[in-house]
Amino acid sequence: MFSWSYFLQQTMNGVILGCIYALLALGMTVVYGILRLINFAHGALITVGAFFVYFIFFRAGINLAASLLLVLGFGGLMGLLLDVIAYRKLRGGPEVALLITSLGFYTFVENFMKMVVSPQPYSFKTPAYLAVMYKTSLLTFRSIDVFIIVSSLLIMFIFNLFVKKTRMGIAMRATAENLEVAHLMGIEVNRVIALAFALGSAIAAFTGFLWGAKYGQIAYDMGFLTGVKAFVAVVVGGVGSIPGAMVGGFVLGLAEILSIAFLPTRFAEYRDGIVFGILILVLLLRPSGLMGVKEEVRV
Amino acid sequence: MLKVENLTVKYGVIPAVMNVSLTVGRGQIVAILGANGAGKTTTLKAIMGVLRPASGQISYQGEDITHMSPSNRVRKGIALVPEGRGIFNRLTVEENLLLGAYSRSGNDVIMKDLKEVYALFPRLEERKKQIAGTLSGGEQQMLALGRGLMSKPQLLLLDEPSLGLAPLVVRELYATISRIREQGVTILLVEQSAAVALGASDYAYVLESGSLKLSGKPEELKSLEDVKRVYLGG
Amino acid sequence: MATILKVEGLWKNFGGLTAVSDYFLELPEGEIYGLIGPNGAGKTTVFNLISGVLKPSKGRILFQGIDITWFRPDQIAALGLTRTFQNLRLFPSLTVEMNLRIAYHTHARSGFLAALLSTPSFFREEKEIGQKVDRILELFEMSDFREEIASSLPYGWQRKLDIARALVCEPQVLLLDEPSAGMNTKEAEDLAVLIRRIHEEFRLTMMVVEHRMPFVMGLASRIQVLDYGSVIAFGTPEEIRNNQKVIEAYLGVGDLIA
Amino acid sequence: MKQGIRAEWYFLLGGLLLFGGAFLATQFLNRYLLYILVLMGIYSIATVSLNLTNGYAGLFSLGHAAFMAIGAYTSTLLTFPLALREAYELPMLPAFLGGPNFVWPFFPAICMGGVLASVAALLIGAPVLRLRGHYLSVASLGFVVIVTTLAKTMKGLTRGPMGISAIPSYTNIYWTYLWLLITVYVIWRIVNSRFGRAMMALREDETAAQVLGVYPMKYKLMSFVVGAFFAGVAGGLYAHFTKAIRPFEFSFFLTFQIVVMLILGGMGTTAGPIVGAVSLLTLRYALKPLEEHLKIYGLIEIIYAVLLIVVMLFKPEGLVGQKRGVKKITVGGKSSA
Amino acid sequence: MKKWFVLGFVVLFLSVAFSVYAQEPIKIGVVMGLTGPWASIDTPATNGAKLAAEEINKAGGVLGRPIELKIVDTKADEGETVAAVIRLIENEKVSALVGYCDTHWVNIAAPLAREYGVTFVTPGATHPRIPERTGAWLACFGDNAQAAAIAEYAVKDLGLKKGAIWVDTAVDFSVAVCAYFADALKHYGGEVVYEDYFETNWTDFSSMVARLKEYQDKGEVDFVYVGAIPSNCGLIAKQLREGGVTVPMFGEDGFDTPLLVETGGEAAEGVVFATHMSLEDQTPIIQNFKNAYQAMFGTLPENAFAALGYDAIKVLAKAIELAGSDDPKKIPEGLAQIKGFEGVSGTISYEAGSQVPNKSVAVIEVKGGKFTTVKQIAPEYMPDPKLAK
Repeated sequence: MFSWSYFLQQTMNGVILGCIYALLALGMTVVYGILRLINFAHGALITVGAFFVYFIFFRAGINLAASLLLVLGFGGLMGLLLDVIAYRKLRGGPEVALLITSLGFYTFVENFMKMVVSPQPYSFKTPAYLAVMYKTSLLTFRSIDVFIIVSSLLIMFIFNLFVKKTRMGIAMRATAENLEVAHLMGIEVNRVIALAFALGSAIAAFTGFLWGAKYGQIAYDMGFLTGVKAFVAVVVGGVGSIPGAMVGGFVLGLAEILSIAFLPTRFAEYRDGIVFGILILVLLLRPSGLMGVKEEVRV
Repeated sequence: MLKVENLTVKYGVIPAVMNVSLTVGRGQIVAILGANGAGKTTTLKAIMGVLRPASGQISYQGEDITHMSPSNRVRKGIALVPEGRGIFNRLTVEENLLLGAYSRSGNDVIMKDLKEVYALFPRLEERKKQIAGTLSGGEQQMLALGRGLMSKPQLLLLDEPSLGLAPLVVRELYATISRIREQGVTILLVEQSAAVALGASDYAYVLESGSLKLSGKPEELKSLEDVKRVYLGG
Repeated sequence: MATILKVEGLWKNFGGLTAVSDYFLELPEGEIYGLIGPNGAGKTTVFNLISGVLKPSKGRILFQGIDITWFRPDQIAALGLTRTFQNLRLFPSLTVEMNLRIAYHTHARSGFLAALLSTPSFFREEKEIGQKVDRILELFEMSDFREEIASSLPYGWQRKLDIARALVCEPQVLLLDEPSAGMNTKEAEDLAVLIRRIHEEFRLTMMVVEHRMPFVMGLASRIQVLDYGSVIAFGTPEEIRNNQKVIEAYLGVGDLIA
Repeated sequence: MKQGIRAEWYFLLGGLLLFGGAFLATQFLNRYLLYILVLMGIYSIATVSLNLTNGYAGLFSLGHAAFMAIGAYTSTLLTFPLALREAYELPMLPAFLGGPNFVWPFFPAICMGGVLASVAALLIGAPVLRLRGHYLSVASLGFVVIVTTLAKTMKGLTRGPMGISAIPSYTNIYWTYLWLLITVYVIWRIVNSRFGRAMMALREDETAAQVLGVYPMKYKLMSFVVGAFFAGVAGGLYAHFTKAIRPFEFSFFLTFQIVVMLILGGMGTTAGPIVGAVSLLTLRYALKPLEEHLKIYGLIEIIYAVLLIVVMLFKPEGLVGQKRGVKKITVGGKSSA
Repeated sequence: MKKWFVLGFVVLFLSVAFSVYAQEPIKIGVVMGLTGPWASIDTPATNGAKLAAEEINKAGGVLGRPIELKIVDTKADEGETVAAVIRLIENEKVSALVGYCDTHWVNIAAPLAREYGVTFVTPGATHPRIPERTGAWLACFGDNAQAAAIAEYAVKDLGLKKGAIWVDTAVDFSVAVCAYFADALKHYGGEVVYEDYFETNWTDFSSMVARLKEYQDKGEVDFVYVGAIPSNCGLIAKQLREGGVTVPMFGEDGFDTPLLVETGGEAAEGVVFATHMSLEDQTPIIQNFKNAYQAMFGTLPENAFAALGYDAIKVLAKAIELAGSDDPKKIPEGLAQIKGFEGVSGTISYEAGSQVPNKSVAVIEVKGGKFTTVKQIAPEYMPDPKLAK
């Protein structure tokens, strides 16, 4: 009933959406692993990143490669600021305060963007060499699609390498597992946490660019639902687990696209319902997530 | 090397350690003995700077370190092998070891030290890619020791190294501890198992309910009668 | 005397680690038993298993002849067995009185509607609970602390509150996990007196985990010694004090190194 | 602690005063101010009921919007005028609910909305309440999305995403504050009985509560179900107030708004939730003219967010909350005094 | 004596001068979603309204009194909408309300206004059942008209018969216009191949695009009709073309937004949609409007909704004049008398009993990034308003 090309095309669509979720989940899972914080402000970084590229690349005319480097740096700086301004002071307070603060940050950024940029969506032109169309008998795609997949995999690869091989990366994982002992080892825990925020935020800001370039329109409120879904990906994959975040991202992306593709059209309305249905199912059947380590309950 | 004077540490309002003074000379193995809850671990944590003393002074190599941060103490050459080992279960053996050297720089030196640790604990080298959580209790203790050594400490603090280990493993462990001392590392260890610790140490302090009860050379304490009284009442 | 609590062949494994192996117990009604052993010997795990907080890998626990091995902690509490905790588990942000009132839970009978409508029977029951709480507060000389927030109490009082709370529960068997931890010698001695008094007044059966030897030896009629998860000695305090195995477990084997 | 009969009389007196106040309000205030008062009442009901689950029982649920949706749709379907049912393609009531020529009066319809919300809470609670901490929060948030999705897709009952308008406007200041009074009373009674004590015990220390005989699931469910009932009531009142409902209204944002009100006011306190709801709504409507005057749309939310962050930074226990012993993440030598 | 004369003159002068301004202004409430998904049509409509009010006041006001607009942003929020309507009527004592370019919000606001007996005029909400359900007056055509116009154009002018329909299920307006379109298409002998559904908050349409492409490659579909609101139409156009869909794309007045070309870019080329009027028309009334708008807001009118907002105020002013009073009860009488009113968005007449004006539909095609009128259609077939929910 469905042709091969249809199946392939839809799978590719799912993978691309999955890449975006996975990139966001990466930053969220590291922060959650250390601080137990569902960082809603992470979603805001997508918006901020997208508009940042919009202004420096499209308006100020800085070249793309430089723009992308700048957006990474800018995102990282934002993450760092968030941590230093508020989160650091709240560490040690009630967890709820941290959560609500991150929600407050999200609300602030969204409305600030609304005020400064405009409540209207902005169109985001894909740079010409990323908009080249390729049509084959099996697949129709653009260079941006390839760019998203390649850059996402590259970022994930580098991130993994960082976390596995570098001193800081190992320290980050150690801090996530046992903050007190990490401190004993002479690890400056605050610095590690700040770095986790900075890295995650840099990736989120970059994802904002990918989002804009792929879909062509950015808006002040684009980050919220995406951010929440990214956290769902984190939970589905298993909190604190980096491979889990990626797997969770791809599972969600594919589930969203393929459910629309292969269910009768009227099921399109179930799109978000399916995402959260998967979440609840995973939580009930495998509370530690697909790739997660079982959390010990101490008595 | 290390001098603790009138140390008092409180958890909230509860004093866990009261007016404890002790000294550790360079190159010595010094033991702190005592039953459960005597305040041994608290004393070590205060020396490491993880707990802040309510009063008292800690000096190390003649320098007052009472208010120094743990990471700076690590840099100064103090390392703590925590009770229950504090292994990062999800990291590999080698990653755990490298974290011990976190506050040091110079890749070559660190790699050299890594080789030395492997020489000391050949079993760890065999398992360097293994996830630390899957090691046996004895191996984990080795790893914790090795990790402590990776910071190139001059003073190594060991918290109940023999806890939960079979007697044979304990013997092996203490042999290693002696070898570490031979390499010029000063050791302050906390043990409940008095005989074991006395057999290996140059000097011992006995704590009871947060205060110092006895101290002396192992020979002097060896009769164990006083120690026994502290432990089992009498 | 009838055995009120009986444990047979109890095992508990955590992953590859055996925390408790072949533990047994026959606790006669009205007695106080002590449970001692070096750090990490598995004493708290035994309490966790008996009180239902953990489930055993193998074995059987009988309370008043009922097999409670697979009961939930609240079911076990309802049958009349409760415990205190080594690391103090008060309800920290509630008042002393609230801490105690909560503990009456298993005996309260009034229904949801009665509570909503504040019926006379509900009112009467609340009053009863109040009286019960008063009595316990008096016994523990804590009446002045009634309105204090639990976590703001001095530590020694928090310890006492923990025991008081367990008593409001009106258990037949009470497990005390290191009741004197963190107290100074004087406080501990007072506590021992108090526990003895409770023991007589409420005709309680008790089991005490302790590291403070004089405390437990003065209190318990029989003592079990645990090492590496199994019972290595059992007897009167005097027997235990001179048992070579116990001395070795605590002090180590003399010739191991030297 | 006030206990028993005397406190009840105070309650009655307070109620009478409240109704006297409501009467005066209808006499002397214009409809816009009345509107704001009613809205404060509805949000207070929602916040007070969330307080039972999140504040007293310590379950950080984010599912409140879902229960409000269930209450809103249920009561709307029961009270929707017969004459308009066909125009809006909504079904007549089946025989067991009164038959095709019957429309429910307001009060029972609202109750029914609450009851169905409770039933939903019972069904979803059994599995979800097993989860701990943030997992519970995220799963209950998922429940909100699923209820919204169902409201979108069960078009025969809900008209789908288009929502239902022309709902009769039964909600007025009297109904609202009567329900607020009932809510506060019931939750106050629960909190001061063994049921509430058990919930608080679970919040403070689940294991300790358990060895004292409290069966966690029962009391967690109870707090969830009672909370859901009044959330359903709040939803029903809301529907008969704005007179139009859509699935999207009952989404993340509503849940977060109520949670923010609760936390800002102070969880686990009697006055906190009402203070939170009233102060945030006051802020919103007081700033509205300023926002319009300056033509900076979004200004309210920005002030709102800044306020939230400032309160969390300097008084994380909320405006009327008291500091509690909470588990802390300690960084660097802080655990010792 | 002279002193008194001068003083008397001054008093006289002042009283004359103030007679215009000292008069109580006629207050008109404007409720709009200036933030949120409808902002890109509601904002121009609000601006249009402001311009109309300014022009009226410069020309001496209505009945010798100035018009004062009370504008409230209701943020696409139901509670805010109700609050705003109550506040405007109760506190501000407005004589009439103007608001929204989307049906859902009118459905909430207008019945409330009706309770107070205050007239509600919507510039751009096009559901033809609005008067029946809410008592509001439309300044624009009904959805059945614009849907029929496109169906007629597709089948008769272009010979395209097999259509796919994309419905935004989250918006009443889209559901309605798509239902009318399906009916009209069948009437003209076309065929609805399949319907696909999405929601306003989607950004990723790739799976729907792939499905349409599959149909297209099998030759089963000639065109697609998309019922998108402004924030989505450019996005959909772009993703359709980039996903390899080449069949013609049709839309409704939600496409009449700069976002279509801005976001759609080249993909928007050739998109055909129905709207109220074309700003490209060279008629003096449109050109004057454009100039005045630019002078006031520094930018050309963004879309037809600017003209509709402008017309709504002008029609209302005219009605107040005809009624001879700003008494809210009298305004409907004035509105009912409006015949052949020359608005920027076309000629407005309320036929006997109808509150939906009979206006022609502009069919617009995007050519070279510009909106170009291809045809003005007065549809010969009108789908029954009752067809839509």
